[in-house]
Amino acid sequence: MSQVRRRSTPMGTLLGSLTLLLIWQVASMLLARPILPPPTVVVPLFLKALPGDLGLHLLASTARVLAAILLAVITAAPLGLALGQLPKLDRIVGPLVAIIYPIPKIIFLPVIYVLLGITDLSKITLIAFIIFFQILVVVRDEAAGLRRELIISVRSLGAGRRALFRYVYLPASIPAVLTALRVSVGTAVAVLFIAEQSLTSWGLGYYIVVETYQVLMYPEMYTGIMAMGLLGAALYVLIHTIERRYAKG
Amino acid sequence: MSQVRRRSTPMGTLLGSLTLLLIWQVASMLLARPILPPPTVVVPLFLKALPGDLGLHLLASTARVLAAILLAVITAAPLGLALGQLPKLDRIVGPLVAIIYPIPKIIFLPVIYVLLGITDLSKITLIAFIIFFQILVVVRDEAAGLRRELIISVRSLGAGRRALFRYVYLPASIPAVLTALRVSVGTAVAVLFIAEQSLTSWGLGYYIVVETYQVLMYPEMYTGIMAMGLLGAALYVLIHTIERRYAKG
Amino acid sequence: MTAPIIDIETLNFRYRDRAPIFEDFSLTIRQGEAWSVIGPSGCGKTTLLYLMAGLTRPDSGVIRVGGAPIERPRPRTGLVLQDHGLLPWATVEENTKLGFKIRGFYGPDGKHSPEDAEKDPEAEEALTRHWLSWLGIDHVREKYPAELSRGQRQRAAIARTLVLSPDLLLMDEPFSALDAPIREELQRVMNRFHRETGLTSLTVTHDIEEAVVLGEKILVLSDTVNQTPTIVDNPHAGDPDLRMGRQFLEQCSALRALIETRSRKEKP
Amino acid sequence: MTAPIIDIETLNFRYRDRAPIFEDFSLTIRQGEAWSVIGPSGCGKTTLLYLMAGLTRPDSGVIRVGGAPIERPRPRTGLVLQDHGLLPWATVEENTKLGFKIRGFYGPDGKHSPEDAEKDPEAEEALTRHWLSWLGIDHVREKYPAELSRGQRQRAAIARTLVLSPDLLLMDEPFSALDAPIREELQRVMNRFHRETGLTSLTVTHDIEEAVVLGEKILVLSDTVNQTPTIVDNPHAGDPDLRMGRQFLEQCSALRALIETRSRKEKP
Amino acid sequence: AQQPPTLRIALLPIPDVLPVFVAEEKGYFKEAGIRVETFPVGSALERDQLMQAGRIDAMVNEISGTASFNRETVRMKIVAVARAPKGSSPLFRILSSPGSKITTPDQLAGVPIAVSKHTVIEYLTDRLLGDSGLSTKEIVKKSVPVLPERMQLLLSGQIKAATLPDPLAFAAMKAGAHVVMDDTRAPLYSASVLSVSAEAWTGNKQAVGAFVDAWMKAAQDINADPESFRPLMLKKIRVPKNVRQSFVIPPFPVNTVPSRAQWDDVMAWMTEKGILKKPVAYGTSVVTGRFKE
Ligand SMILES: Nc1ncnc2c1ncn2[C@@H]1O[C@H](COP(=O)(O)OP(=O)(O)OP(=O)(O)O)[C@@H](O)[C@H]1O
Ligand SMILES: Nc1ncnc2c1ncn2[C@@H]1O[C@H](COP(=O)(O)OP(=O)(O)OP(=O)(O)O)[C@@H](O)[C@H]1O
Ligand SMILES: [Mg+2]
Ligand SMILES: [Mg+2]
Repeated sequence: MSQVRRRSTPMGTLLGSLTLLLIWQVASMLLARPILPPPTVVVPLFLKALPGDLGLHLLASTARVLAAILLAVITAAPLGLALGQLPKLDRIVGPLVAIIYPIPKIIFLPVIYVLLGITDLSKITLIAFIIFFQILVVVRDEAAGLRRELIISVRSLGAGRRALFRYVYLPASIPAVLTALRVSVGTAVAVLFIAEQSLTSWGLGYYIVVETYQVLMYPEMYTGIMAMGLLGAALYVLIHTIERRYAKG
Repeated sequence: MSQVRRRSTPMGTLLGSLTLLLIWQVASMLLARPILPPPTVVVPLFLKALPGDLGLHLLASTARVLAAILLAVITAAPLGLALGQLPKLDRIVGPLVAIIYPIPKIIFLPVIYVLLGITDLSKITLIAFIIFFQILVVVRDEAAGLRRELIISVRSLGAGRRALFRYVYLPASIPAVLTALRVSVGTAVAVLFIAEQSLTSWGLGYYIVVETYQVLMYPEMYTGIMAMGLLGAALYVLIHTIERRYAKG
Repeated sequence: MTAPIIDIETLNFRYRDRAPIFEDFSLTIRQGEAWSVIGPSGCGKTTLLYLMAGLTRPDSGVIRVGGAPIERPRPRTGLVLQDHGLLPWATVEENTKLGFKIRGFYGPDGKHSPEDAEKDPEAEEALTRHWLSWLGIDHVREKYPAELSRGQRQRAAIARTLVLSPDLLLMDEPFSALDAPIREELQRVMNRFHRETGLTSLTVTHDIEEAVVLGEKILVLSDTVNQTPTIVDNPHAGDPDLRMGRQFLEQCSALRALIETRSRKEKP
Repeated sequence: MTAPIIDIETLNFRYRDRAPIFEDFSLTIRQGEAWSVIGPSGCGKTTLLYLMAGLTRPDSGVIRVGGAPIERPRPRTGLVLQDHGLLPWATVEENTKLGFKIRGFYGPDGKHSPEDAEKDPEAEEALTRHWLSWLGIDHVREKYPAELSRGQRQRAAIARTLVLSPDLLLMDEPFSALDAPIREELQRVMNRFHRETGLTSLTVTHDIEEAVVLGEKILVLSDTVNQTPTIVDNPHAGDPDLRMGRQFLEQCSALRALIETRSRKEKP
Repeated sequence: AQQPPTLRIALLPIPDVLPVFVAEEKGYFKEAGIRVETFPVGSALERDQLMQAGRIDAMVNEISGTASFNRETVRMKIVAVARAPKGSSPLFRILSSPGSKITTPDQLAGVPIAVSKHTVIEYLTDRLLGDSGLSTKEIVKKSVPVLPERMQLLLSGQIKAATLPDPLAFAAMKAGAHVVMDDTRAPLYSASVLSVSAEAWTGNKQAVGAFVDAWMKAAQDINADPESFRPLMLKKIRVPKNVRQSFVIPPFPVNTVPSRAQWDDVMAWMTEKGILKKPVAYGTSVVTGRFKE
């Protein structure tokens, strides 16, 4: 659970990216349709566009995703820990979560609009709302599975519920939160794709769907997708770095 | 990690569902807008519709989700285990996954249509493709974090890579796969919501978006949402049951 | 005679689907006494300790510790577990100071932390240093549990408990992974500590000599159901250096005979 | 003199950021010998065992086991670890049969499983029964590790190894959690087993008496760096019932003196 | 000073909404003493959600959309026709894939046509093909609600026919798709309309009136000199790259509302489809008397 993982190296990342480009190139040659332009067309375009508008779209999306992740973590992690610790509470909340969880939250967009208005907060809330459940489930399962001896021995030092939370559950679940986050980053970015189509003129979702996909500018669309991949990968690396710092022993 | 969790009881599920209905009722009364009809309107409608077309939509969706989950698990779990065991491989595949993972796969739907034709297989592939990554990431992290003594002691009984896989990694990661699945079920159902809008006239996605949401038939839409919640909850319970059978000691 | 600190009354306990371990079992331990508990593997020594520590609930009967029925771990009870239970993400030093942190977290509320506990980082530091070096693990202070040998881990768990200056010390085979010189050293330390602080202690062990060295009273458990406790008075407790004496050896043989007759034959 | 089964040549090893444990360390163990390894806690006993089992790689030097340099665990080597390493999701019986399952999985390939290993469920069943009851854990056959006492877990780990009839047995403090009667019983079993099967064995222990009972040769490690091995010939190995004899006791004191001088002082 | 009355309007990036941007640029709103807040939306769904949430007052939609809103009570009013097919500028075209030999409506019998179901596109497809003599059975439709996806499937030949709106349809044509029919020959069916919420209509009739007048003024400007608005259109409206210069800026109707016949035909279709249980009355949903029908 908490081993130091020296699994990402600059070399590996480079190799991985090259492999990806290779797969892409081959796929695009095999498909031979405008809907999948080759990286030889897209990558130069991407490099050219990044310092311009594309960079701004990327920034806007990054800010939204970060805010949403933050919001989701500070609400879901404590609740997940609590549910993991309190089987009785979980017996009621668990089924509730199980039912709400798979419902496409996008449905609640009008409700969010009514409550929060047409601000960026609505989008951020929507994204946070979606990844909230993913984090909740993973953290809860991890907290429920902690080794019994660990808990017993810390309780014997005088720890009650709160201290256990602070000194055992919380640090023990950091890896779980990070794993959950890694899973959720994908979802968060994917939701951007939907949430940014409206009520904004900045963000990769807007760029990809409205500015490029709808007007059939496929190479440009793929620069947007590349930016999304970049955003996801950067978040992933960020999480990895935090993980390495915390996951010891 | 591998404790028996007696966390879902019929009683708890009932209580949870009732709580949910209560929250819904109160919220709908507070909001007082057609976008959130109260359960007193929706539930009777749901019960009436379920034996009819709604039931068929639910069946179609269920079949797609189950097929997609199966496809994703049998591809992602072995790969995740392998990556967890082989840090060298992971150093290359890891970044690749990190980059592809957050890209909204829904964007590739046209590409998938072109490749696989407009059959149900396209939709199932898309859903499987999306949850593939979630399962991969969780399983890999779990496999990489197994207690060292466990591995060492089984290796000392003669186990090589394959036997370790079979007797340690595989059983040890069943809880992880199930946790991952619980997370993914939500995503899978949410993707249905998008994928079923096209090229089919059956499925909850089609029913909710095309037949009801789009034409503002909110009570009917909420019967569809209830069916989705039901589907998600049923999958959740299924996974839970499997988990209980496997997670021992 | 001093007041009882542990008072067990008609205790009943069994694990689900298993044979009962304690049946109408009563026992009184008085302030300042040094007890050891001995018995064959699987007889319920660890279980008894858990019960006294308030970590396991009896099926019926009452266990009073310091006058009050035990419902949850008592702040002044020190517990050293057989499975160590060190936090894997914290170094030896951080693990040792964990108890201080928890006390600081609650403040002196009398429930999680003794009422007279005061935050004094310097004293805490000094105590930590003192015990780590007494236990011979000062040089691995900065290491994580996974980087320790088993004996080092065991000593870290002891340090973690002793720094809190408990008035009742429950230890589950605390020295089982240690070599003879260190073990005897620690036995000496414990005996002195006991004499000087008036601490009540109860040490579970499977080592007959250790039981005789550490216990003024020795509780012998059997691996059939335990009803009336078998208690051996032991005037030979004290200095491990006496262990070559005739009386000491006789006491050991007597105990050993007791264990062997009280154990159900498990082997063919 | 029989052929060497373990041959360590100029071994060097240290954990990252730690002081070296072995430096140009050489040692030969011959077929059929019974060795014990003793030394203070943290001196490197477990580390040496891991090296010989092929679970840790030396920094330099070669370790040959059965003639070939050890690269990966050798199928006929039995290893009993200090941390047990039982599968938490399998019962005692399933854990005990795990080695058979693994052998069946590969078939007799000589790499993971001895070349002459044959699938024989009845024999496997009989062996399992035999060892479980010899070790006195037949009655917890159906239990999971979390439901066992520590001594029971330790015995389950021993059973798991012995059912595979190893020709070389490496054990890390195998009896440390067991009470005297069971321990002596097991020591007797091991000695008989050794005599009857010509097994080579190496037992790590921190118990001087155990070292003397089990080891025809006793390797004494120190917690400073180990260079030339200190090996004590011990004609007194064998029946634990002899442990009250004068010669036995003298051997123990000699060993003890050796350990104390060879240990770096860690305490103030 | 008192805040001028504000109207909030959600706009899809389609040519139908061009007059709003023209009016904004020419300052017609300010002239009329109103403030107009525009919200760009990516899909009709989202536009409708904003209306449901009460966050906007007006939108450009279809007759059927407004009827859906008014299913139980009147919640929206149609105040004008925003755009209708005229001359050589259709709103929608039925196309067949480049590789197919389909060029006439009768060849579409039994051929699946990609549409977005329960929208004006399906309605239009039903009506246009019905008028050309196809029976209900012969008209087969497949749901593909996402426009670029529909176009992609059409161009790749995965689907043989599709109904698409301009300028996407125009771009598909340029990319090789064949036009089977367009709605210029039956301009009754495919008008888009300007709808306002009932609250805005009752609560702020004057502002709504001023807004509609400004719109019409802008529409006339466009009709007078369409080409001068191309830069503005290219900025605000999504026009595919390959037709950015060749796409003809459409003429806009001025001062009209949908006729009763138009409305009733839509109602008939919607009840037949089960979208409405009973038709919504023309008089309650369309503001008559102000403009010609
Ligand atoms: N969690 C549990 N569930 C079920 N049975 C248990 C559990 N823990 C212990 N037991 C059983 O209860 C009995 C007593 O266990 P306990 O751990 O108290 O023994 P012990 O005297 O400490 O033994 P040892 O000296 O081996 O540590 C054993 O037979 C054991 O198998
Ligand atoms: N994984 C590790 N990383 C770093 N240092 C380690 C690691 N494992 C052990 N050590 C250190 O190496 C030394 C030798 O450890 P080892 O476990 O071999 O001791 P031991 O002789 O078996 O002790 P014990 O009798 O206490 O089990 C110890 O000082 C320990 O702290
Ligand atoms: Mg015990
Ligand atoms: Mg060791």
